[in-house]
Amino acid sequence: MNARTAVTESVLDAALLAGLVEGPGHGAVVTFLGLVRDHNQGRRVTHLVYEAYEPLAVKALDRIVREAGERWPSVGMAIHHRTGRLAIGQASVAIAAASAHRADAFAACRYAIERIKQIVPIWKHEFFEGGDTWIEGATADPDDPEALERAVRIACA
Amino acid sequence: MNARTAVTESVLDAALLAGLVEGPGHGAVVTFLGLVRDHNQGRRVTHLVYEAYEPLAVKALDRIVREAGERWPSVGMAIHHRTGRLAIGQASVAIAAASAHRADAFAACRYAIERIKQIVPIWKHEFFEGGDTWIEGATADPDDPEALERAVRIACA
Amino acid sequence: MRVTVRLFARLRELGGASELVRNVPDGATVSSVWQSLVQDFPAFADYRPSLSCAVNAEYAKFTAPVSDGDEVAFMPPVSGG
Amino acid sequence: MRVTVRLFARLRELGGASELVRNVPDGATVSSVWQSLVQDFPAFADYRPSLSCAVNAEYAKFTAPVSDGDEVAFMPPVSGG
Repeated sequence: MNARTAVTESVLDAALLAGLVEGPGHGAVVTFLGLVRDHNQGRRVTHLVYEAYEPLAVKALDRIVREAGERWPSVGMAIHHRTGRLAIGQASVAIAAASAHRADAFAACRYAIERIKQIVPIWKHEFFEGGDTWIEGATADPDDPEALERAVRIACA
Repeated sequence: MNARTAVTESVLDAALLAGLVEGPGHGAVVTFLGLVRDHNQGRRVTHLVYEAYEPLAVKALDRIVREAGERWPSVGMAIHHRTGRLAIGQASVAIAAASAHRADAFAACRYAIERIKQIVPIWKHEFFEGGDTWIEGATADPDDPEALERAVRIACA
Repeated sequence: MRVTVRLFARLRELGGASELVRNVPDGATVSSVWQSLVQDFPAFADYRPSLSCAVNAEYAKFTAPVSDGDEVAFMPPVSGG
Repeated sequence: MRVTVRLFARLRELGGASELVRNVPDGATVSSVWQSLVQDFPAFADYRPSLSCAVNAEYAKFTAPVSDGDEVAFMPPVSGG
């Protein structure tokens, strides 16, 4: 799986993503892994199941990579998101951002995870002791300027 | 090499560091890799050689991990720094920071790299086309409150 | 004309299917497709304010027209990451 | 008494050695060890404002006393990362 963006049922590999984006002019690579936590809002989580609208999710990841490249031109970025059943401690999303200088790599990586939560059509079904619930986060609207500005503000803070 | 902090001549492995710090309560792991760039201040770099005062360097890395743990109590952190000759694209430093929520993992990881550049007794000998030079950055003083505050400000911005 | 409706997450569970084929009149929009679904699945109604939609795997507005053979997706708030 | 002096990076190159054994008088401090080095290696003098020092692999102040057998390290500005 050597595409820079992917939605996959396979185990994620941040080092593989870093290898896809590193170049000889890069001095920094920042990776982010989102992990399944054993608790959420006071509930004891047993596992998660992620569902995606896969073709649109890949396009949304591509869009985030493109947005990051426009804002931080030296940045190379890759994002893989996992679907299916995930146990505690497993990674649901992996991001790698490489750039000449570390500030841009940190900012672009942070930007990506904020945008993923805003616009990528993926849903988290949480199973906990005593029940289960669909997590509903953000109404996806890739053209919402306020959401984009919020992601930029968090990334560049 | 399963210590959370190390100064080593071996190839660095960010995934190994992430594995050392991840726990079931962690929802995020951020890793940073510093890479050898092919250019610096207009010079075409051919390779670097890193030298360390190893016992003090390990203690300084331990101190950074401790400082991060005090500021972000949920954060688990590991840092390995490489020494010896490094080719373009190789990693000189690897940091992993895991925490319940992503904001802390990003902040702690960024804090660590800023502090490394301030207080860890390691030196970079740059070899470029036409010569070589020792890079001299910061006067190391772990108790300098202004340096620490600068690292916190960059990390928490 | 016929469109394929895609449903996700809790909307899929409320609708009892991830995919439905619906007959819609000429001139239908995403909005009118949704309204016809709400008639069959009253529980859907609550989702309108937080809903996103796509036509042929591209985000679309509710005012977008749909054509014969289109895939129309309705998406509750996302929670990836 | 005798102390081992450790030098690093450009200071090591200027000094021609990574380690030197020096005889110092009783009551010597890190600062007086440094001053005795500068007498032998005048090029060291420029480093004083940007220098860090350590005694037995712990950061120390220049006013710190040194004891027989101590390892005293002098460090130019660091550049790890």
